[in-house]
Amino acid sequence: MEATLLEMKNISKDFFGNTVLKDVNLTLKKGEVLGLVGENGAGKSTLMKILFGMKSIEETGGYGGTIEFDGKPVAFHSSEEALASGIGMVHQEFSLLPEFTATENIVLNRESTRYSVVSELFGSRLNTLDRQSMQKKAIEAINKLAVKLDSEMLVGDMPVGHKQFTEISRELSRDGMKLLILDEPTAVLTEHEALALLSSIKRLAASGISVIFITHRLAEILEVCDQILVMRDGCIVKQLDSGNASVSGIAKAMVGREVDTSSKKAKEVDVETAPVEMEIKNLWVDMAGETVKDVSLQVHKGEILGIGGLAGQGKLGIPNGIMGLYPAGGTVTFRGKEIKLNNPSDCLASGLAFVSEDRAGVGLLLDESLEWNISFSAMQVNNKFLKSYLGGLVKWRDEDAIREVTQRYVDALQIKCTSTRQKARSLSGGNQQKVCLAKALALEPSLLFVSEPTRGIDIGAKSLVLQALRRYNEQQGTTIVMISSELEELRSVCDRIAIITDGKVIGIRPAHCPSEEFGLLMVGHQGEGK
Amino acid sequence: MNKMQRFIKEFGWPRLIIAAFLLSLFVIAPFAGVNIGTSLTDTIMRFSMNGVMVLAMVPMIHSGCGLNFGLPLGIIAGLLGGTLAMQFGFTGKLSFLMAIVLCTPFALLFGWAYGKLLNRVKGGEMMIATYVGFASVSFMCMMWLLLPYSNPQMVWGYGGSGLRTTISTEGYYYHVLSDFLNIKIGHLSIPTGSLLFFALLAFLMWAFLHTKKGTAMTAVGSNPIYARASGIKIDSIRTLSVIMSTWLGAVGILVYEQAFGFIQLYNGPFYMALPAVSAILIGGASVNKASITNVIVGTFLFQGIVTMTPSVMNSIIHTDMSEVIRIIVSNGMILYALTRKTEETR
Amino acid sequence: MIKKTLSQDKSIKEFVLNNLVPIMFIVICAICIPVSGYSAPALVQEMLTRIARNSFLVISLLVPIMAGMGMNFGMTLGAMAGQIGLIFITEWGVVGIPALVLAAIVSTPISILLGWMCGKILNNAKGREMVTSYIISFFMNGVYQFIVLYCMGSVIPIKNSAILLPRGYGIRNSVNLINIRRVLDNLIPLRIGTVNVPVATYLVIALLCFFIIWFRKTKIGQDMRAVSQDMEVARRSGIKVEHTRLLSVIISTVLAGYGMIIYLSNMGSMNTYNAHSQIGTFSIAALLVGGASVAKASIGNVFLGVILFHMLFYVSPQAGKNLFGQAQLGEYFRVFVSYGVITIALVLYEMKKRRAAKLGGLTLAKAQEEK
Amino acid sequence: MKKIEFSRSLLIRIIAIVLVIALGIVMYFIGRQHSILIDNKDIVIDSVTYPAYKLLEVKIDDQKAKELSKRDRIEVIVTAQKHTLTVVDSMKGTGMIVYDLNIPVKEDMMLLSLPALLAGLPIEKCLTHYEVASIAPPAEEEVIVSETDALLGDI
Repeated sequence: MEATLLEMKNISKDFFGNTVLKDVNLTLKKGEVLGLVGENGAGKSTLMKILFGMKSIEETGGYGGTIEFDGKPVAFHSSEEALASGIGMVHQEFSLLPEFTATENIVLNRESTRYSVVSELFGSRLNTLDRQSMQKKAIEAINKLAVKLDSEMLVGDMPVGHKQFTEISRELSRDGMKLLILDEPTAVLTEHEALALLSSIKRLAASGISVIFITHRLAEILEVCDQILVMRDGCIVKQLDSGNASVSGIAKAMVGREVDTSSKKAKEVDVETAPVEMEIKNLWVDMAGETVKDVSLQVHKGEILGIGGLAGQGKLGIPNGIMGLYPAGGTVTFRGKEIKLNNPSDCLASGLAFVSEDRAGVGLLLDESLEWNISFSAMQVNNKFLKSYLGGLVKWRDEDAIREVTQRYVDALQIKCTSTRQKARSLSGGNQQKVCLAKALALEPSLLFVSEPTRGIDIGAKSLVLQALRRYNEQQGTTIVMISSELEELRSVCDRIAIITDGKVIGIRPAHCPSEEFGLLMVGHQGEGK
Repeated sequence: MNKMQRFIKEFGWPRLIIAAFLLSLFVIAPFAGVNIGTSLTDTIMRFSMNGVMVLAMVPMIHSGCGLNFGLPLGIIAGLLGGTLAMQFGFTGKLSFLMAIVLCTPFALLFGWAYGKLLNRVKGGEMMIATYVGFASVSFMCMMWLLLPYSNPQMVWGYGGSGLRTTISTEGYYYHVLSDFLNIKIGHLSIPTGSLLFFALLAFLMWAFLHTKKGTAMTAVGSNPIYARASGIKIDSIRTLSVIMSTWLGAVGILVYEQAFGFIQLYNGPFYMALPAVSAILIGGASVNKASITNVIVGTFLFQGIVTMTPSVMNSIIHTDMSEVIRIIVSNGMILYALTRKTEETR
Repeated sequence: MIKKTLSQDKSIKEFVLNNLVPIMFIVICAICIPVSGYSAPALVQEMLTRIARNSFLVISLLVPIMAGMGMNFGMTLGAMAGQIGLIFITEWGVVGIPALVLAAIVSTPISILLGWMCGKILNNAKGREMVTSYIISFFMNGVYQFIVLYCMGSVIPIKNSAILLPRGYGIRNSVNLINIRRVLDNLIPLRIGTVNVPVATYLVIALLCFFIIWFRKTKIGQDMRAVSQDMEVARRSGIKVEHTRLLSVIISTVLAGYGMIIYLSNMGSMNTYNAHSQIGTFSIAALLVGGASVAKASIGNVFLGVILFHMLFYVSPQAGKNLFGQAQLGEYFRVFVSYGVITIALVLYEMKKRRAAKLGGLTLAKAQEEK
Repeated sequence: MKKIEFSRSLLIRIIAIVLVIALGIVMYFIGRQHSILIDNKDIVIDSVTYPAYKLLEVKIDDQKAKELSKRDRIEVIVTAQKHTLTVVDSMKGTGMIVYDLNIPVKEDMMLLSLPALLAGLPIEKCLTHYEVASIAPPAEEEVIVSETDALLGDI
């Protein structure tokens, strides 16, 4: 039996009262590959951040439990400490310099240097680089990974896969690397590259390096891992050996919990037969981290359509692309009329509205009053809240009308504020979200996109926002397209749910379908439907 | 106490120091034998001269184009209008009106092109604006030599071609605003006409900011992505703001000239943007927020310092350090605004 | 075959676009030189002198560009420090090469202090380093005036009546640097035909070039390149980003100080209150004319730039005189060209940045079309 | 171990700074310029009169030799402090007399009296501090600090 390398015991973590990890236990032997799966927000990355000693953990009050690494109890206060004791982590976003070669990136800030006399006077940074030895170091690391990688190629000219290999090689080039954490390393790779990576992981494990492997591609997990941990809501819900695991079993464990959908009234009209309100064909959107590749979708009149999927798969790109916030292409028809893409004013004028997931960046004028925030779009698009003088030549802001409409939404959505003149910046997240919603509703749209409406807000505000959405859908007949990472939230509000994987629609199911079916879709298994 | 601290934080230390400095100058002045009345007259006169140029900063700040270091471009349009009005032989009050009329097409054209350019270089506006200003002034230096002006009051006496470096506006629009309804009380003399003209433009600006377009402009400056998401065509709003700023710069220089009495060509406009920029910043504006109040307060404080320091300093320590103080105060203020952490987010 | 010419066309177009500024300059020079009517030896002599005079200053700009901070408009600060050094050696009555060395030694701590200040401020203004350093140079100009015009002679002991204003404090508008005039240029005399070659100055410049080449190869040079590409990645890998940026500004300021000393010793007199303020603009313009961009500059750019820019600088007044009968016109023209070049270079740089951002959408659209 | 290294680099830095300052001081000494006024006039020192010579030829270091008639005064500019002075009495043809001159570093201008020197007085008595009588104060100069003027003119 191999020796235990890492043992995490009773790890718990809360962000100011919001528990994200409770009582997590984990053991990893030398040369073992551990697969870590779970929905977004299940606590995987927090767990890894704790292990890797990221600053954000300490800044938010540390964690509970103990970690034992390589036989010694450890508590890392910085990632440097973690690196020093032999833990390397490859993050999802590349941390590479495009104008450096692979070698330069691999040995970044650990360059071999040649002694130069001036360094006695001005410090060791004036030693010259020893390119040969740098290259030797880099090639050694690349060889450990056993992939084809040109050590002298500029990273900027590399295909994505090679960038990923460079990143991993960098971790491997550190002395005494014992544990490698890979956070979704295959997400950006082609199938061929992913295969190469998997075999490298196996080789690494064989050479005695342990690997923690986070991914959404369950088949990969089965292929390469010795042990699989499934996380949900901050707990480990299932621990499996790769021998007795199946994709569907893992998927079920991932989404697991059943919600009470009894409170949801059945719709009087059957949305599936209702006329098509919006038709999306071959949409692509260039939104960093949420690229939409090819989406075709129909939205029926009066329904609430949910769009779900794991983070980074492209679900957020859809509304952002249609509403013209990111470069997009394809065709979108709304009520039989084609909508000009990359042109927000045309979308708004046609009766679309959008509540963005990025409240501070897109949704709000943080330094202006609530009145401005709520009335602005409607004023600009629908010419509301304006007084006309000189035969329409001068369109004067009607402060009274603005105050009145703001007050109305403040009451309707229960926005907690001292006055309608309060600056949006000083509101809490939940109230800011309501302001965003009020802004969209003030446009009186026929179709409303709502993106991540409950992200980062407390439970009370959450249910208020969701209720409001349903109310407007039922009372005013507003068609709503809601994008959310939380499947259960979608299931509780929506009529149908489309799941986006890899920038494409992988399947659409009625909301009452069992959750594991959605879970399977999310991890890319199309199943029997469609 | 807490309230006090917050007030200071919002107001900013540099501004507080400048205001306190000016206040102390006014307090010391009588003891130093400086006549408050004359100083105040001077300050008000300079305020009325420079107010419009400071006002020209407002639209571009509102639309998020930053501080208009390219004001010299507007000034050039104004100079063209001013010289053309004289060339065409308009005299007296009419010449001022015609100067404004004649400078307008230039201001619109320059502003439009300048706005288009700034739209292509978002994020780097201020540096490029500076150099657009410089390049245009140096280009006009050549033009002043070459353009076929012939009014003998304007061209060099010998040779008969090329404009003089300074041209007197005597007989044309000299003091047309300053002397209009001028009020004299003892040492105090108030150039009512200039003040009224500034007030009119300031009111129009205030009114514009209350219209639909003006609201859109403020939103573009406050959060361009929000504005875009609300269907605003950001680029055209920005261009509009640049045109407005350029036109105000053109009118501003005409107001300045009629009070000053001379047109300064060639190198004259090179650094005219800096006093205007620092004045509005002293008045409480930041790189993306400005109001009419900021303009009035800032111009008054800035011009107050410029007029008071030489006289007071001279009579106390017999050394005229006013130029040094002006440079340090005005550029220090700009530096402070550029390095404020809160504005780094964009 | 057709395909080949197409790609050739494209590469030519790209070449022209990437080297727009130098090409423009070559064209302007080609027009102006014959018009000016200068003889070839005169031109060569003038160019040799001007390269010797200005290259050091221009090279001092390279280090902050390496660290991704753009054009260091704050090099004026170094020039001020150099001038203060020269004021002191004149006051002390030191002459010749020792005087140059002494001025450099005096300027160094002042440059370091000013550079440190400038760097600290620029670290607070990331993303708008250029406009900030530009304003810093104005601000420090005020401080410089305060020190030189009011403190020297009153607080700082200066007694030499040749440089002091008659009122007893403050330095005169113009300081005669006869004591160091051309001492470096004439240290190793070489005369080819009618042309004098300032060999020693060129040796010093060559030394600086070697320093820059060597510096690029050091660890800190590598760190600067890393910081220039992505501050966050550099920070994550443990590089002290702020400190590295600070050092780049300090090095640039110190070098600018030395450059100013060489420059003024060649000129032979110093315009106390104005000499430094023009130097930043003209050095930056020269570098840009050589084909450098805000993000990338090499030693080759420096020399090509100095030659082209100063060629124009030298011939344009005469060309203006011969063409329009007004030398003044040529003077204005070269000022216009300096500013125009900086404007164009800045605009091209910003537009390039934006074009790079648009690339992602194009590839996606292409992927759809191919399907 | 680490601490020792630290103090080592600190030591090296201090030495470097000291060396640079020392270099500065050396530069000051060897670059310091002095004017020597060489006199061939009657001079009274300690109430003894030393009469001027008819014609003298003087030479400092390797500079060009100069002739001084009676009541002549020439100015010689030298750098650094140690110099050799060669005097030839052209009328008597006594041959060369060589003196070592040592000028205090602080002195801008010194007066050397040849009659006294040739009479054998110690050099300290012959070489004296000299101050230029302040000429009429020059016209007050206006300092013009103009940011724009700098733009024109040559670089």
